[in-house]
Amino acid sequence: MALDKRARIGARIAQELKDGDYVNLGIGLPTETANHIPPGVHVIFQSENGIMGTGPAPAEGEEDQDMINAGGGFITALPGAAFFDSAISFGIIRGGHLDFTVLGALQVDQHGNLANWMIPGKIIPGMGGAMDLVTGAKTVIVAMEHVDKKGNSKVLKECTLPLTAKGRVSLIITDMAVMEVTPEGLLLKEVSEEFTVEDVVNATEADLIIADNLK
Amino acid sequence: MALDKRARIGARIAQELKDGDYVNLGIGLPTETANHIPPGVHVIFQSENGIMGTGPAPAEGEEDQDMINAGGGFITALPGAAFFDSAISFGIIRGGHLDFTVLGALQVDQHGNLANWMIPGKIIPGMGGAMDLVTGAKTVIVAMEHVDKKGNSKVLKECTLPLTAKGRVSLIITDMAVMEVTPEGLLLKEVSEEFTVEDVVNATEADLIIADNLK
Amino acid sequence: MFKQITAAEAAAMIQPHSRLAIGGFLAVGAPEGIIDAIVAAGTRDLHMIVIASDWEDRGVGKLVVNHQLKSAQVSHTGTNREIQNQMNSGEIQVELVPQGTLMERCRAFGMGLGGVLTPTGLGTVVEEGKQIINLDGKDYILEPAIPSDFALICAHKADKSGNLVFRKTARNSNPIMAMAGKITIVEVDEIVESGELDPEAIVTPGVFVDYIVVKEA
Amino acid sequence: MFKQITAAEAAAMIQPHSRLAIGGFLAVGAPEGIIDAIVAAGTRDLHMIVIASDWEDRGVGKLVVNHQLKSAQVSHTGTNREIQNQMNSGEIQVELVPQGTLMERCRAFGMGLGGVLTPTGLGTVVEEGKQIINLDGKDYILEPAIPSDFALICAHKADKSGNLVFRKTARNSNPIMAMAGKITIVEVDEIVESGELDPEAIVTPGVFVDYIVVKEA
Repeated sequence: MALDKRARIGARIAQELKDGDYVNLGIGLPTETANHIPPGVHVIFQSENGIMGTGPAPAEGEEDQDMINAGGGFITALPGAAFFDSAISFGIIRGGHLDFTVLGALQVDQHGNLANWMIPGKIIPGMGGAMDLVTGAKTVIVAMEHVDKKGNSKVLKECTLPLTAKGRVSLIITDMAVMEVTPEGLLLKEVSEEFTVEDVVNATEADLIIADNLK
Repeated sequence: MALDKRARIGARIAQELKDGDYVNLGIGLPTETANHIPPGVHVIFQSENGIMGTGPAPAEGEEDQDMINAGGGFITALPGAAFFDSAISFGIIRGGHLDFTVLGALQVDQHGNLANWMIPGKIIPGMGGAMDLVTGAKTVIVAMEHVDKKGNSKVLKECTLPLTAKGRVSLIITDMAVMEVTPEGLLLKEVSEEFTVEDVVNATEADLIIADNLK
Repeated sequence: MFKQITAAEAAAMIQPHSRLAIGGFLAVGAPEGIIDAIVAAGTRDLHMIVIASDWEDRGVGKLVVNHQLKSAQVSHTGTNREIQNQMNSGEIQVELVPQGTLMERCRAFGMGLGGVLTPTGLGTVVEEGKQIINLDGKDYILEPAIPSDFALICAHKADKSGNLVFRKTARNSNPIMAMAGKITIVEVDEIVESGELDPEAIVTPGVFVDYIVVKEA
Repeated sequence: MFKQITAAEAAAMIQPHSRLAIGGFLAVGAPEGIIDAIVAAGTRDLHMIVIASDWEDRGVGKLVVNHQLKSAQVSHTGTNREIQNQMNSGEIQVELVPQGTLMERCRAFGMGLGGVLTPTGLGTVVEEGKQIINLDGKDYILEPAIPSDFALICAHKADKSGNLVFRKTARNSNPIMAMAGKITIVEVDEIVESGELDPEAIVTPGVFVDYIVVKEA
């Protein structure tokens, strides 16, 4: 994905976060969020291997071999950070103490189902912490490209890949649109500048309800 | 119970403990054990509220209000002591990481059943940590007077009071005798100096197997 | 992130029928200031989840003496004659829970688990009315998570990120109860700057903490 | 109380079909010295319980590459192509376990619990073949404790009482796995005198530790 697209998605996710929120960002695109937190908003980031209060990546040569995030990247700790074991870390997640998790997706559907951990017969990397994150976080945001490399919609009526969790996604933020999972169905709330509503509808296999106050 | 009787029971229990053992002593008579650990034997005592490595009671005026054992008495900590929360403390207990627990009893029976936490209609103080201790410790020793205040045997064929745990007692040490719970029944192994085997048998409702090498 | 409030403000959040998971053991590590404020507020029909019912004049025993409890889940009541009287008269409904089981049931709620399987209590009155699960030939009691509306705990110090450290055996159930409430209120001796507590020595991370009351001198 | 041994002595205790609960995450906090010794010993048909299968040349990945594993319970294999190959060829049987569930199942074994009830995995392949328990209208998967013969973990320092402290995110699963083995073997940077570690900052009490290997410089 082009850098500006990634940045735009990250910036849009960041708008959802409030001062004091506890947030876990998945590997890849979701990490872009951290670069766009508005001034004055203090958000605390968890890495599920066992830290609350991660800081930016260390300068080259400053890496500490014992300081990594859940993606294996080197991190730093901010003042007020705490280390804990992975059971407590997942207790934070599963117990609903985390305000947001932002995760990538292979597929997401209009019922809030998410598939992001395996493609049968191709690659089975394992679910890692994703199932717990999607099951437990107060709000689950999916960040992804709207269509796959072949141009097929990743926003579906029903996921066809093995699920990560059922009915837990609240918000889907893609390069094309922002969609909210509601009891009535998938609500198209925002369309990116370079696309029309029609573009989004055509690129989306799921049924979309167009919001009255569409932006 | 007379002081010398208490001391004798405590000293006999202490003989069971090996260097490096982790031990939890119940309230009352079992605490006598700590006064009789042989020289050269280093035993580590737990208090289940959340410390491993308790030391002797503090001198008067040296009490720390935040340093108590499970009986509410003031304690000290030895070098190498560790504090932990009560969930970990009971994980140590339930998970079989404790070598010995020594507990008092209202009744114990020849199947290794123990009743030590309530008398229906009279007093219901609650089981506290006793059920976990008896269920989880590798070896459960009961320390008590052989008969109750009315002279009735506390060593029974079957406990009549509500149980603390089923079939978990290994060794019963009283002012009169030492008895081991074996698959064949209750084995009388030692008789105190001032009593005869007949005295013990008469004072015991349970069936006793007299050990070949009775002391 | 937590908000700093007074003990009276903490007590004012608590309503009749609130379920309170309270830290401390035999009044050591009990949030005495918050308990006193609840006594002062006089809120009744409360449910209490705590290891022991403490003494008549210390710890949660004061809530008992002031007749503010309708029910309780505790493992030990032996140090408080008043709760024994109220149990006998039927004023308070008490579920006696083995101490280790109580810790796991509270922890389970805080950690989003439905419950745990434990051997503790098998063959005793504790198993009555409960589901017994056999796994690989071994029986376990299914012990469900204990939900609570408020966790009321006591810590030694907090930092401005809400991280907590405890002091000696006053730690006891406090880190567990800290996770076990929908809303967690902590009474501390003092609040220090973020970064002043060793991040390796923090026992309860601030994410579990909603409100902090600084103990009055 | 623990006994100090060498990595080779640790490896020699491990037999074919031993079940190993191994600490570390993506090779950070992995007991590399003990792993190397197991590679050198060449013991096969092992069962591995670990968060992630690490890299081909770091952490538990080395056991995979050396074809020493018959089966594994892991949450993530994506960083190790060799385990993917062995999964596809049927050489290794892998149960994929959600990371939080894996931690609770290992902890349960160490704490004498038969298992836990978790919502994680409901409606996914994880629930297949498992008992679903409904409590108060909510479904949970019954996840049994995972037994292990040996816990192999890595800590920063031990004291002579076996108490352990960890370093930063190298803590990860180590304190959990420390409780999860019938026999726990710890690799540490150094052993200090009892009393040198702050008793409030000890993460794993020595009661869980059976053997200690001091990391070779």
